[in-house]
Amino acid sequence: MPSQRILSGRGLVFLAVLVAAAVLVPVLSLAVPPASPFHLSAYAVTLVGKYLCYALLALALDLVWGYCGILSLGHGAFFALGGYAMGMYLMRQIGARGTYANPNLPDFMVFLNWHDLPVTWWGFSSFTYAMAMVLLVPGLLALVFGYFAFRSRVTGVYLSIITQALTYALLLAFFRNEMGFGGNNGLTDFKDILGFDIQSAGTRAALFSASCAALALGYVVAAAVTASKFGQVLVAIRDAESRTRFLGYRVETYKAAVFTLSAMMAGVAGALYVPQVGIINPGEFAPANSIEAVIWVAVGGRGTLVGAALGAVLVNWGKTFFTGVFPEYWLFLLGGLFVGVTLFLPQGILGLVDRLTAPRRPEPPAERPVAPDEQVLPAPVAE
Amino acid sequence: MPSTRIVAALLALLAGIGAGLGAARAAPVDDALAHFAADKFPETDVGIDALVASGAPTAPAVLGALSDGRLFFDPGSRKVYVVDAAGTLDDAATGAKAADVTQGGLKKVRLNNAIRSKIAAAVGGLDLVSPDRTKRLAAADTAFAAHDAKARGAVEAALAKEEDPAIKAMLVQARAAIVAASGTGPEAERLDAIATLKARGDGDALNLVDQAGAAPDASPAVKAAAASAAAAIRFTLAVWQALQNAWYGLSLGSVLLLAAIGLAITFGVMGIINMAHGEMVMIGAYTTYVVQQALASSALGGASLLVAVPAAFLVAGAVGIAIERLIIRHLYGRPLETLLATWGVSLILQQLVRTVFGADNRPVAAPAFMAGSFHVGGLEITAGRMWIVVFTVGVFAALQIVLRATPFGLRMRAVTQNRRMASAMGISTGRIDALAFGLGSGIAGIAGVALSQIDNVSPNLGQSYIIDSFMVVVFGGVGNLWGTLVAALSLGVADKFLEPFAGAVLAKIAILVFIVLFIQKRPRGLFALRGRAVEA
Amino acid sequence: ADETVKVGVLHSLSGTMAISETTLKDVMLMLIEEQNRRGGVLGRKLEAVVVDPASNWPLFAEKARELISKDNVAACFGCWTSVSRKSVLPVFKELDNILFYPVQYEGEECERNVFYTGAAPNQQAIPAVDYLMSADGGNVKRWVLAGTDYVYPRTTNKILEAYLKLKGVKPEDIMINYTPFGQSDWQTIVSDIKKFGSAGKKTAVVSTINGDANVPFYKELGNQNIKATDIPVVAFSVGEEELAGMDTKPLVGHLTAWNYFESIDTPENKAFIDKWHAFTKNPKRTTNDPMEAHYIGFNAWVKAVEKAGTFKADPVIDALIGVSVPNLSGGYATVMPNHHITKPVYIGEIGADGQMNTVWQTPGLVVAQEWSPYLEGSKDLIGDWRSPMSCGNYNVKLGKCGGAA
Amino acid sequence: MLNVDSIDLFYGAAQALRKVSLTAELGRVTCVLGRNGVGKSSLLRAIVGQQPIRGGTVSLAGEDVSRLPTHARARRGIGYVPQGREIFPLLTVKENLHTGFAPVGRALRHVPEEVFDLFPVLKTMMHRRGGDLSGGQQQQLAIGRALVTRPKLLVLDEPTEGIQPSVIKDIGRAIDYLRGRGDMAIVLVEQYFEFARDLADSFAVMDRGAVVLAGARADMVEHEVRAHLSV
Amino acid sequence: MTDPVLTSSLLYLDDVRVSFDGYKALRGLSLVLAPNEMRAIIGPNGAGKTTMMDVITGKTRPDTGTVFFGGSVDLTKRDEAEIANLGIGRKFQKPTVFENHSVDTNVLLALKAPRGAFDTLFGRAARDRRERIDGILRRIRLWDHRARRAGDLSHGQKQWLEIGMLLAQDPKLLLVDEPVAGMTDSETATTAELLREIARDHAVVVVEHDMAFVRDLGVKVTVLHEGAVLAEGPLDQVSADPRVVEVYLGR
Ligand SMILES: Nc1ncnc2c1ncn2[C@@H]1O[C@H](COP(=O)(O)OP(=O)(O)OP(=O)(O)O)[C@@H](O)[C@H]1O
Ligand SMILES: Nc1ncnc2c1ncn2[C@@H]1O[C@H](COP(=O)(O)OP(=O)(O)OP(=O)(O)O)[C@@H](O)[C@H]1O
Ligand SMILES: NC(N)=O
Ligand SMILES: [Mg+2]
Ligand SMILES: [Mg+2]
Repeated sequence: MPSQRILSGRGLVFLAVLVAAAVLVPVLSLAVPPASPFHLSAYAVTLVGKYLCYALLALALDLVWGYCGILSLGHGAFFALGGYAMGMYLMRQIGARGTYANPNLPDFMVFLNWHDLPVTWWGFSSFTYAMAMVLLVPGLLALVFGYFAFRSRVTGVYLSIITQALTYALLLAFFRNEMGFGGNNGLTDFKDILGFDIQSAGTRAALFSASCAALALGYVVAAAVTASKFGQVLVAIRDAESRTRFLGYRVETYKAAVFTLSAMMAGVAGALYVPQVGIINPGEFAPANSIEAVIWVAVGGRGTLVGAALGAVLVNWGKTFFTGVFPEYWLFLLGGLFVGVTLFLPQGILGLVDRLTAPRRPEPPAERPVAPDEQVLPAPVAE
Repeated sequence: MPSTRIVAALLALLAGIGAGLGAARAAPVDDALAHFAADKFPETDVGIDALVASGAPTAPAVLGALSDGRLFFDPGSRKVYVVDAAGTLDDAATGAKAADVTQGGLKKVRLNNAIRSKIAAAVGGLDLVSPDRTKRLAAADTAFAAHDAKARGAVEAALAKEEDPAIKAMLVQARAAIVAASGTGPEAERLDAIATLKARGDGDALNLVDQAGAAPDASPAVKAAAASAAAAIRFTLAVWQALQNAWYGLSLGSVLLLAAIGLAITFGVMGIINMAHGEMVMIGAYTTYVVQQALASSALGGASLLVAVPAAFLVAGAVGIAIERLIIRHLYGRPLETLLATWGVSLILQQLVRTVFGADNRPVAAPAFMAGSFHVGGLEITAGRMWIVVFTVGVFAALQIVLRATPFGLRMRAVTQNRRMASAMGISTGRIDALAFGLGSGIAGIAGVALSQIDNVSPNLGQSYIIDSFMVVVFGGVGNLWGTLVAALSLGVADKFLEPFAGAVLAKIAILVFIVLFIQKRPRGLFALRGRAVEA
Repeated sequence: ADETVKVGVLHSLSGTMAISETTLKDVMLMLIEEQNRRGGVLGRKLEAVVVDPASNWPLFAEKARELISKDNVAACFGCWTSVSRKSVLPVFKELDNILFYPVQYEGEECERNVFYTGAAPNQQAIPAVDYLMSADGGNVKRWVLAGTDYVYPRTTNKILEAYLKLKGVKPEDIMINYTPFGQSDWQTIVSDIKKFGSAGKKTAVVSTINGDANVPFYKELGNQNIKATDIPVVAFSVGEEELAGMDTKPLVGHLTAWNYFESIDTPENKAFIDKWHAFTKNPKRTTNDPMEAHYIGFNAWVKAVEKAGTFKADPVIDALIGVSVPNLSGGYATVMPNHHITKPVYIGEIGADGQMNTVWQTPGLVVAQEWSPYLEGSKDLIGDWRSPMSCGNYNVKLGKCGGAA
Repeated sequence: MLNVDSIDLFYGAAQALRKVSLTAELGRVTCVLGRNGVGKSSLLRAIVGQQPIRGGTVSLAGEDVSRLPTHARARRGIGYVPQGREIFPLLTVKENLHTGFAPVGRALRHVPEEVFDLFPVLKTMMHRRGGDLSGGQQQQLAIGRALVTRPKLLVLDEPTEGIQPSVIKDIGRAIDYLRGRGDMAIVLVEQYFEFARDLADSFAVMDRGAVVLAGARADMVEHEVRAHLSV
Repeated sequence: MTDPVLTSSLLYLDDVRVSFDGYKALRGLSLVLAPNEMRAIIGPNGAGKTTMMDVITGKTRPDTGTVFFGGSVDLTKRDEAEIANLGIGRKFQKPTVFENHSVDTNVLLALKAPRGAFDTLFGRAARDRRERIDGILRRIRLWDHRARRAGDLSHGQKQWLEIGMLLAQDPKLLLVDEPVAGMTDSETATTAELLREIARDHAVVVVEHDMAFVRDLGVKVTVLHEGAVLAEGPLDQVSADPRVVEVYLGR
């Protein structure tokens, strides 16, 4: 019923795991000697840190898709924009230590014979400014894009496809060297962040903990939003948008608000991702990346938040594992995993967990009713 | 083809028209041929001149062989041989069979583009008086393109003899081109040339008119005539250019349509977010490859593409049916999960093809009827593209008939609109679903046949069309086949009108932005179904 | 017996780049197998660790890290696109390992941990232009620089543009065009080229069009009847492998510039091709330039390891400079202090059989200019990793090394 | 014709039907009554095969059809007018009617005249999309569509819902006519007591998933039945 | 706005015309409703009753015609949410509820309260809210079903839930489309009583085909036919009208 508890038992477990990881991982990687079996290598720390960023992206996506039925096939764009904002800060940190030793310009501008720093780059030497951009750029784009689209009542696949068009257009734009963001190569070869060597084990551990914290915070925010009456209106919109309007709710405001919030979360995820993987380039805008993010959510369990995060970590871990161990056959395994999850775990992994932990609960109906937003073909609805 | 050309050249030689070629008949052919055996381009170049000058009866044959890469030499003896079409060796000097020599010890006389051009010019001069009409026409065309002052005599000689009006006109143009390009000669002749070129009205003519106008000693009258002719030609060209862009747009649009049309069924009508659609296209393309390989040596080799169409339909359709029965079937009522499952299927199919055929591209040859291009006025239309447009129209029409005029089409639409009720009406939903998905996949496979003609046949083929396909179906309005048609064509045309001044990348970005904005205006696509029936 | 020594193979086996990179993985497996048959290196067997970075750039960095820190490889052979190299670069520097990069690239880089066995622009692009400007090449006066829209074509074209202008080509005689990755509709562009080429001056196309887009590009050239004698196209990214996937009839006479052709008639090459056919059990598998680059890189590495007497990265990096190994065209490739190698340059014509026939070659070996003298930002830089300089970007004007922290 | 024998039906863990039995004979109308949510529609869904049953059997003309899929039952002669009409929204009225051709032989693939006699409004709307029709028009279309399949058993779920009084009378006359033809068994779920009473040959009253009162028309005592229908 | 009829009316429709792809659903419909008036609307299937409600609630824009609410608000210029916030609530002909929400959340979402995103995100639950919801749930006899998914309700139960949502909304004007379809006779009587009670301080427009129910309401009846008013007056008067008998009631 209304005003449920914000954090379920599952949510608390999830937060506890994150807090524990945020504390334990730095200890295991910094204080435990490398020889010890409990030592965590920089490789492992960074890898898991990356998964956590993906998990935050998945969480952001689940917020709009799972609860409000907005299937964004362009969420990677917000992630990438956040990443670029962070990347630009990191580039400016290099200063005169670049290949061409130019104190004013990043290397790629020097070798393309540029002379002045483009306006878009101004201010990025400041960490505060850059962090503000991490939130503002994706947030503003989502707000403008979302406000117009939702006001025009673009829904369902139409919305999905224009979000895809958005990220695709950004992909092509960022490929262009003229854009001034490093073209296809993007931004890379970072040196330090806030004065700390970006490659040192300490910085890595700190970035890891920051990712844990961001994910935890993102989760608490998302859980609070979904537990509020606002969240229930979102679900109402998801299931019967026009009915919600007839009750007097301004659907476009709700959608734009949650879309913007979600985009900002994705931006933060991207910003944390970049220093850990060491590169940001237009490939992050690829539509396939955004589709994959949707898939993480579906694998974990749509509309569960925790499941989305879990799905992101699991699928990516699977990818890492399979590409290393079965480089020639990993696509069979990953593809098979996706097919298997849909066929055998219709509510995602978390659905399975639910079924196993609460065996006496009534079985879910064989055919879940289709929410109107999912209806690809518009369904006939009341007069 | 080469052999007829040689015959023609020979006839010309024997008739003694080769502008002084006959006189030098006694010159030692062997000397000329020796240059070919030096295995150096400058020597080869000299050899060609010497051979033409020698007037040897075997010269055309040798030159033909050289340009076709059939001229060999023995590095030891420095003797030169021609390999004829049947693969036997002839002594280049005498034309006699060289029975005692084998190809194994011989080296090919190497060619480059400069040499190819030279041979073409040498052989082309001979062709101007060939008895073969098409050959003369081609030679006149070449003479126009080359507008080489040295050829003026040959052109005029040919003009005097020529009776065919089309060729005559072409020769007149060639002479005009020579006059215009040379920038010399009496004023009347120049004005005449400008008028001829203005009537021709293409890009080459424009260049030549400009050259005539810019000649150092051009009189004011010539200058004025050239300027007005240039303006007139520019206008004509602009008109043709617009038409040309429209054609490019149409042909791009029909490729988009072909790629999207199967998706218009599996996604548009059935509501399955079919991420494996591109892979069905890919399977069609690989089927084309396999069919072509299998038929390569058989009598059907030339028609392999025609065989590939039904084959691709069946193969992709069968794969589609298998996917439907094994996976999709369990997902009706959960449309979003089809996204997840078909994405998985798409990964599996890509890797499967990569494992079976390898990661690299497979070659698919174009049949003769799809090669080359032809002109309609100032329009250049490439045969391959034209056939794809025709093919697309055919597929579209056939599909419309199936969907609108057969019980299957009606049942399919009923099933996808309300599965439970359709079943209660006695429609076997399982069968219809499988067939419908099979149909959509089969059509995607057919698209693959056409795409194998213009794109890579590689495991990634499908990936490059999937986004565009969804874009087209959605832009047109989901569930509306006509919408898909109009969307594909208009996106194609818009792209091709933007590309010339925005560049390919910006044009593509502009199109995407346009789609985003357009959907704001029409949130259910171009041809949105309206009314209570579709209200959500 | 000693433990094996691991060697990383970092090439995409899936995704868009698999088309090109899969072969390089195979050739590495062949070279390693062969080396093991000869008894390995320093008495130890080599073991290839193959991973799939799946044409995904951040995944390249992750996989590089995995190879180096988890699998403890002694060196890596990998990458194709420049962006993948840029992506792994910080990892190789941080973990101090060696990458052999086998593909022609845009230059403007000289890193201690990377050995560039592919061509720098002056080992491929510049000679190709020189050839076309020569009488043999047809005295080309007008130029179309067509490329895929990414950093390698853009930089290469920038260099070429500067070079052409230096040679007196007027700006209106240069047309530059970029297309997206995977461009498949070339109608407009090819017709523009045709128009550009009909201005009365001999015109050629310099193509830095990337992999996938080439097939439809050449098909369109053929369809619009652009013959090599009219407007020749010289390509830098089209090799035997790409041609194997095309119907080459309409392409005959168009040109490519590389440092190796499968058709080069030397005993070394013949032996290599035979081994390759035997290894892949496919008598039709082609060989190409990046494969030769790996062949050279691998042999150089083996030699340097033997010279250094250890597999440790630092001594091997130092030992690599100056190592000379045979290439497949009958000469030697020497690893220079700038971590690039010496290469002959060949211009070849595409034949109907999908092979290149050499029409021109540089008289001797060309040393790489990692920093282009034609670009303002880099014309004063040199790279030399020998001590005492030990620097990849020494500014001769300022007399100091850039970027050193 | 129809014999429902002691069936149980569940939605998940919730039982919607408990040992329900019902019979219907050719030329006779069987009426099912009951308050909201007692399981009337569930019973019909069990008969047509849209919802699987746990126990008991459904047999048609002596054949056990309990395990047959819906479309196979339709082919054996069940015509269904569901609650909520379930018109195919994007098909035209004509196409909606033609979906009824699936289970019949080629010779019968035309819309029987009586459909237009009963519901003349359909004739004027042949080319409009079914989903655009008004609620009552859709209801008429749903009945017409079921008749196209030439059913031996016609199952109607609240067919008068949302229909104007004159057409309710027409429907009543239509059911009477169909009964009179004697080649069809009719099961009618109805809330509207008078309507049911006027038509029923036999009846069953349901409450909480079970049949609590059943019998022939003569046994249909108004106040007893109404007692079960009131709240 | 000097027209006295307009200013004194709660709802004022004049010459409203609506057509769909050429099909004329409303052909010059005019209707005036006084504050706190209850009006029954009857008319043949397809007469345009539901379309009229669509026009009032902003779902359908009329081609021409005026629609005023409260004397001065032009409804044709407003969207659905604005109109709902003006105080116009609606029960749909085909029950439309939030299927994945529980029954009581459905009522909660309908409950009169600020609708802004900010309000719902940070707003505090009022103390009396729970009671209001419980009261409504009991009244529509879904108290026992309050925790169930609304999608699992039977057809009739959903009808009731919609009525409950309408009550929760507490609008100035209630538009009720076929409230008793699928109800038993006794439920129908209860509903009539409920509506009469509401009508004491609300305006109500009821569309029904159940004549017994309309009679129970005991209010003025408007008969629509082919998109326009055919007759108006007390039920006995209009049901005696031969045209009404001909097109609607039948013989
Ligand atoms: N799909 C479903 N999932 C779960 N429960 C359901 C479902 N459909 C119906 N029920 C429940 O089963 C019971 C019987 O429903 P049914 O639809 O058969 O009632 P009914 O007698 O037809 O009612 P009405 O007169 O309102 O149409 C009700 O309690 C209903 O809530
Ligand atoms: N969106 C639409 N598109 C096309 N036709 C429509 C649309 N909405 C309504 N109609 C048509 O307008 C007419 C009036 O429909 P409406 O639903 O208002 O009737 P009604 O009086 O409510 O009938 P009922 O009593 O059967 O519910 C009908 O013929 C209907 O088909
Ligand atoms: N370096 C290249 N070819 O991308
Ligand atoms: Mg019911
Ligand atoms: Mg109505």
